[in-house]
Amino acid sequence: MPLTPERLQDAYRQMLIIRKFEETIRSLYQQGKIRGSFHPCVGQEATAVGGCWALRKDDYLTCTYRGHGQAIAKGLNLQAAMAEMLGKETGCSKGKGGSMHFTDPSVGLLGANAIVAGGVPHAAGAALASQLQKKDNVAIAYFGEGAVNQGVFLESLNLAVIWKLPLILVCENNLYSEMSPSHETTSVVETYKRAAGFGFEAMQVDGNDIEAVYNAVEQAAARARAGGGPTYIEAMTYRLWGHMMGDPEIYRTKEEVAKAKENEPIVRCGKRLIELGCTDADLSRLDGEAEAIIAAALQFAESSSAPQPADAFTDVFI
Amino acid sequence: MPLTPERLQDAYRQMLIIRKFEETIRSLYQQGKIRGSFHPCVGQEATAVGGCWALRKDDYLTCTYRGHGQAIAKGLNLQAAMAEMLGKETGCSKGKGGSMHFTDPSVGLLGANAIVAGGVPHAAGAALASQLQKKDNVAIAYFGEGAVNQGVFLESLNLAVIWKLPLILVCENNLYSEMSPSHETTSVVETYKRAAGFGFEAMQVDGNDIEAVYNAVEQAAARARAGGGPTYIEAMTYRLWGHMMGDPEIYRTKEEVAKAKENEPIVRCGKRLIELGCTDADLSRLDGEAEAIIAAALQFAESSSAPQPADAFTDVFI
Amino acid sequence: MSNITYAQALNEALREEMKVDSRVFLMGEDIGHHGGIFRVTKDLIDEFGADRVRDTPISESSFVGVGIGAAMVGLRPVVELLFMDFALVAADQIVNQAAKLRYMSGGTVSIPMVVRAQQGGGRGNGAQHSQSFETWLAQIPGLIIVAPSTPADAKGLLKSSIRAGNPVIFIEHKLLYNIKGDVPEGDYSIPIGKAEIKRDGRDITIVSYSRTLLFALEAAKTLAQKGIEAEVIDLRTIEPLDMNTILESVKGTGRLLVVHEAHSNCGLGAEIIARVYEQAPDTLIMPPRRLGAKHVPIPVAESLEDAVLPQPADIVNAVEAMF
Amino acid sequence: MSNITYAQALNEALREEMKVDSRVFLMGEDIGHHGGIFRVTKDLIDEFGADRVRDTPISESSFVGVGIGAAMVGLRPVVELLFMDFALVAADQIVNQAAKLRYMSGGTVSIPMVVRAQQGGGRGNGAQHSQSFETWLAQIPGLIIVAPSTPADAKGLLKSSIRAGNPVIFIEHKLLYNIKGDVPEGDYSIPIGKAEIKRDGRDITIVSYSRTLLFALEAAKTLAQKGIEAEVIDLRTIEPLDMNTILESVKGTGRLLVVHEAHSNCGLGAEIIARVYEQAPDTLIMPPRRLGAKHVPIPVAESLEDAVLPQPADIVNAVEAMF
Ligand SMILES: Cc1ncc(C[n+]2csc(CCOP(=O)(O)OP(=O)(O)O)c2C)c(N)n1
Ligand SMILES: Cc1ncc(C[n+]2csc(CCOP(=O)(O)OP(=O)(O)O)c2C)c(N)n1
Ligand SMILES: [Mg+2]
Ligand SMILES: [Mg+2]
Repeated sequence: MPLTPERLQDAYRQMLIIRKFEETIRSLYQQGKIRGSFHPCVGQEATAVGGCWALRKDDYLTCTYRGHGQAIAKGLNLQAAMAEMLGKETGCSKGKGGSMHFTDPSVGLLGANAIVAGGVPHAAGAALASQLQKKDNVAIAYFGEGAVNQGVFLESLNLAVIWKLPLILVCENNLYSEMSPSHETTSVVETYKRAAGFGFEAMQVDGNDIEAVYNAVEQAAARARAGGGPTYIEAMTYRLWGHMMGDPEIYRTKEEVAKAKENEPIVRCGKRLIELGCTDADLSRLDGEAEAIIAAALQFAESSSAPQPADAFTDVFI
Repeated sequence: MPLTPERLQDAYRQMLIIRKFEETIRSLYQQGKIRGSFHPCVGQEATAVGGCWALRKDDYLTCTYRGHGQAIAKGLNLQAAMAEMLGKETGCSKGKGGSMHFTDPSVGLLGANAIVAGGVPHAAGAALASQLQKKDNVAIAYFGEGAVNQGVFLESLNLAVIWKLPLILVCENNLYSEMSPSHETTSVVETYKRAAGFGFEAMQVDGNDIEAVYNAVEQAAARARAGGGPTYIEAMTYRLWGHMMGDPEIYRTKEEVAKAKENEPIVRCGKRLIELGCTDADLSRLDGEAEAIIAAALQFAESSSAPQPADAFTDVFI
Repeated sequence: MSNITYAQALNEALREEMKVDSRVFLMGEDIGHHGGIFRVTKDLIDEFGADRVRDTPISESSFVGVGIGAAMVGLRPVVELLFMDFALVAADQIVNQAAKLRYMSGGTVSIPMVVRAQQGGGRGNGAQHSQSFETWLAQIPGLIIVAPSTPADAKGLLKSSIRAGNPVIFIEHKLLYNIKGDVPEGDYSIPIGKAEIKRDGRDITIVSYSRTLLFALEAAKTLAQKGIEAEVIDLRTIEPLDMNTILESVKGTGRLLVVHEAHSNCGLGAEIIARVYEQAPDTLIMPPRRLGAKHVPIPVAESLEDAVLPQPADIVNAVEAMF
Repeated sequence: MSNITYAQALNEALREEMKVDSRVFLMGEDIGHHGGIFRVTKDLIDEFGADRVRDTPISESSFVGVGIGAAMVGLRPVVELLFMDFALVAADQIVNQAAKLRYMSGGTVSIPMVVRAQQGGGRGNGAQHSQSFETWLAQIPGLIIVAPSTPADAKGLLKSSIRAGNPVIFIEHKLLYNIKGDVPEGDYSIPIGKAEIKRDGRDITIVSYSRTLLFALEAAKTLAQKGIEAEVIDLRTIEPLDMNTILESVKGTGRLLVVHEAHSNCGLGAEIIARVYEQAPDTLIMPPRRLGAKHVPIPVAESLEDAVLPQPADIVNAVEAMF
C-alpha cells in the first residue's frame, strides 16, 4: 500500500529531521565537539525514510557509518543519537560507539558498522533467525555501491539466495566510494545486475524519490514475509556533502553538485506534497516541527554528562 | 593451433604419468608413508594437461591442494614432486610444503594453495606484473567450483575485469566440494554465468576432452597476450576418487562413479588417438613409458634422505 | 560415566544442548549428512534436521557473520570452522564484529555465539592447516577462549560455552579427537575461567592446555622417575585466565614452566610470566620459562615438524634445566 | 636536512624508491588523485602515473593477494591499507599467504612486498578504526614488522622495507602523520632490526615505539624533574626484536618498563619481559612492568578512550611505583 498523503507529510518531516540532524552535527564538528569521523547522509534521506518506513518496528536493520538517517527513520531516539555523537553517557551506546555504531535493538537496529559490508551478513543472520523460528520479520541491510567489491558482501549474496532468506539489500548508489568514482573500481556499474547474476530478484529505483523507494521495499518485504526470498534494490542517489568532514571533493565539480541539488529528495518531496494539495505554509510548519525536535535533542545532549572513566570497563560481556 | 596428433600422444602420456603419480601416492599413503592429507586429481587430468600445455613455460600458474596434475603438466620435476610427497630433503620444497604446496617458479608454478581460492589473487598479481612490465606472459589459476563462494575469489573477478588482466581462470567443476554436492551451496550452478555477471568473457567446456580444454585455454591466452583481458573457463569434469584419502563417499552412488568412468579423460583420449590412427600397441608403449618415469621418480624419492631438523629453520626470509 | 572419545563427547554436548534449547543451531562445512570431517556432528542432522544442522558454502566470513546476526536476535549458533587456520578468512567478523558489537552498542546487544574449530600440528598438514591461534585471539577483548584437553572437559565446556551468552572461541585439537576418557552421562558443565590441577606436585608448576597438556603429563611421569614432582595445571580456559590457580601452585613450587603449541612470540607463556611478576613477584625461586613452537611456519616432514613443535622430551629438558 | 612531517617523509621515501626502482608500485584505496586519506601518496600519481599509483576497489583481500603475486614474479609492491583494522579482511592473504609462501616453497619464491597501514587510537575513531595489531602480527613467523616514531625513521625504514626482499608490515600511526622532524634529504636508510636509544638515562629503561614512544619521552621529562633519569629505547622494529639494545640498557638501569598502545594481553611487553628473564635474568633489580591498552575494545568518548589507552601520566605513575 503506497504512502498516503498524510504519511507522506510525516515522511517529509522525518527527512527534514534527518537533514537537520546532520546539519547540527556538522556545526558541532566545526566547533570541535565531535570526535572521530562524521560521514553525512545529506541528500540520501529518501532511501532511509522510504526504506525503513516500509518496514515494521520489529523488522531488523543493519547499516553503515553513513546510516544516521536510516537509524533515525527506524526509530532510534533522537536525543540518544545526538548525545552519542557528543560522546555523552546518555548516548544510545553510552558514548562507546559514536558516530559509526548507532545501535538500538528495541527498534530493530542491530547496528551501524564501520567496516564496509561488515553488517550485511548480520542482517542475513537476523533473517535466518526469523526463518528458523517461523516468524515473519524481515531484515534490511543498507550499504554503498563501493561495498559490492568486498568479499563478505559477495559471499552473502550467494547465501541469501540459496537459503531464500527474508532479506532486503538496499544499495545506496551515490556514485562515489570515498574520493573515487565507483565506476572506476567496479566491473559492472549497475550493481543490481551483478546481484542478479547471483540469482537475486534485483532492480534499480530512483533513490531520491521517497515513494519509489517505499514501494520497492514494501513489495520486497511482502515477498520476503511470504517466503519468496531476498530482494536487491539499487537506489540511485547522491551525497550532497563530502565523504566525511574535511573531504576536499576534488573528484567532482561544483556544477555536478549544484545539478544534483535540483533532484534532491527533500525538495522533490516538497514539490510532490504541493501537487497533492499542501500549501507552502504546511511545509513551513513541518520544517518548524523538525527544527524544534532537533533543538530539543541538542539541548538534551549538550546538558548530558560525559561518561565516567570507569564506564570504559563495562559492557564487554553479559 | 590445435594439438597435432603427435602432441596429443605426448599429452596422453602426460595424463598417464599424472594418473600413475596419484596411484603411487595412494599406495604410499596406504603404507603410512605420506603425512597429512592427499587430495587426488584422478579423473581431472585433461583439465591439467590441456590447460597447462596450451601455455608457455614462462606463463604463470597457481593451483590448489588438488593440483598435482597441473604442477606436473606445467613442468614440475617428477622426482622432486615425489620426494616432496614423502617429505624428503630432495623434494621441490625440501619437505616443508608437502602435498598441498607444490611450487617451482622455474616452470612458472607460483604455488599450490591449501586455502580455497587463496592462490587466485596471486595469479592475478602475476598477470598484473606482466601487464605493468609490458611483457606478454599470461597467468592461469585453477580452482574448484566450491571456490566460487569464497570472498577473495569474487573480489578477484572484479579486479581482473577492471584492470583487464592477462588472466585465465579455470574452474574445475567436479560437482562436489568436499563431501557436499555443490549445487546445494551455490546459487548459480553454472559458475561461468556468475563470472559473466562480473563482466568476464566466460564459457563452459567439456573438461574431460583434452582438446576442448586446450583450445579454450589457447584462445584465452592469445586474447590475454593481445591485451584483450581475462577469460573464465568452467571445465566440467569429475573426480573419480574421494575428496581425500579416507573419504567414505556417502554423498554419491557407486553407479554414478561407474558411469563417470565411461567418460573419463584418459580413456577418451585413447579412443581419440585410435581414431587418429594409433594402434593399441602405441598406447601400450606410451603407458609403459609413463610407468617407467614414475618408477624412476619413486626410486629417487625413496632413496632420498629426510631433512635434518636444523633445516626447519631456514627459508623463512631471503 | 561412559568411556568415549573427545569427538563423541563434543557430539553429546551438541545433541543435549540442541535438545533442551531450540535456539541452538549449527552451521559449517559438511557438518550435515557427512557429520563433519572429524565426525563431531555425526548423526545430528537425522535428529534435528538440515535447518538446524546447516551445511554452508565455503564462505566462512559470511556464515560467521550470519551467526552473529542470528545471535543478536536471540538464537544460539554454534559455528564450525573446519580448521582454525580458516579463522583468517573470517577474521573481520570474529575480531571486528563478534568481539566488539556488544561493547560498541553500550551493552544493548549481545552475541551468544560459539565458534568451534580444531587446530594444531603433528599430522604433517602443513603451514596453512596446523596453526594455533589462541594467543592471537587472547589479545582481542570481547572474546572468551576455551581449549579443553580431555573428553569430559570438552563436553562440559562446550555446554558452558553455548550457554555463556557471549562470543566464545572453542578450540579443539585435531589430535585429541580420538583420545578416550570417562565422561559423565547427561547434563553437567565445566565452568569457564577455571583451571584444573591435573597432577599434583611440589617441585615445579607446569601450565599447559589442549594437546600439550597431555605432553606435560607424559613429561611429568618421566620427571617423577628422575625425582622431580611436577604439578600440572590444565588452563582449560585461555581467556579469562585463572591466575589464582597458577599463583597458588607457584607459591608452593617456586618454579614455573608454561607450555603451548602456539608460537612462543607474544604467546601465553610470556603473558603468564609477566602476570606472575606483576601479581606475585616474590613467589619464584628461579626465572620462569615458556616453551612454544619455534618462530617458523609449521613444516610438513616429520623430522622438521617435530623440531618446530614442542615435544614431551623438550618439556623434560626444559624442566631439568631449571634444577 | 629538511623539517617535514612524518607523512611527508613517507612520501619522500616512496617517491625516491619509485624513481630508482621501476619494480616499485603502489596499490590502495584513494591513493591516486586524492593522494591518500592521510596524504602519504600525495602527487605521486602525477609523477608515476595511475598504473604505478593504483587505486583499488574496496577488496583488501584480493589486492593484498595481487601484491603477493606481483612480488613473487619480481615486482616490489607497496600496498596501503587505509586503516590497520582492515588487515582483518585481508588476514588470510597476510598470514596464510605472504608470511608462509617462501617457507612452504622451500625458499624457491620470495615476497618482496610492503603492507603499509596506520593504526592506533586517540582520535575517537571507535573500536573498528583504532586498533593496534603489531603483537598479533609478531606471532606470525615470516613477517617483518616495523613501527617508526619519527619522520626520519619513517623515511629510512620505509626505504629499507621496500628493499628488504621479504614481506614487511609497515606500521604508521594516525596521530604521528603531522608530527614534524628533521629528515635527511635524498637517499639514506635505517636498518631493520635496530632499536635506537632516544634518550639516555641511568635509572630505568623504558622501551616503546610508535606513538607511545613520544609519550615515553614526555614522561621522561616529567620524571627527570622528580629526579628519575629514564633511558628511552625506541624499538623501531618489532620483529625481529633488537634484544641486545634492551639488555644492554637494562644492565645499566636494572629496571624495565615496556609501553605500547596495543592491548597488554599477550603483548610485546610480556614478550620482552619473558626474554629478559630468559636471556639475562640477573640484570633486573626489581620486577619489570608493562603498560598497554586495557582489555576492552577502544571506546569513542574522550573520557573513556583516555582511560583505556596508556597516557603519559600513566607512564610516570608506573615508573614512580618502581622506585
Ligand atoms: C573493509 C573496509 N575497507 C575500507 C574502508 C574505508 N572506507 C570507509 S567508507 C569507504 C567507501 C565506501 O563507499 P560506498 O560503499 O560507496 O559507501 P558510501 O560511503 O558512498 O556511502 C571506504 C573505502 C572500510 N571502512 N572498511
Ligand atoms: C578457506 C577454506 N575453507 C575451507 C577449506 C576446506 N576445504 C578444502 S577443499 C574444500 C572443498 C573445495 O571444493 P572445490 O572448490 O569444488 O574443489 P575440489 O576439492 O572439488 O577440487 C574445502 C571446503 C579450505 N581449505 N579453505
Ligand atoms: Mg558510495
Ligand atoms: Mg569441486
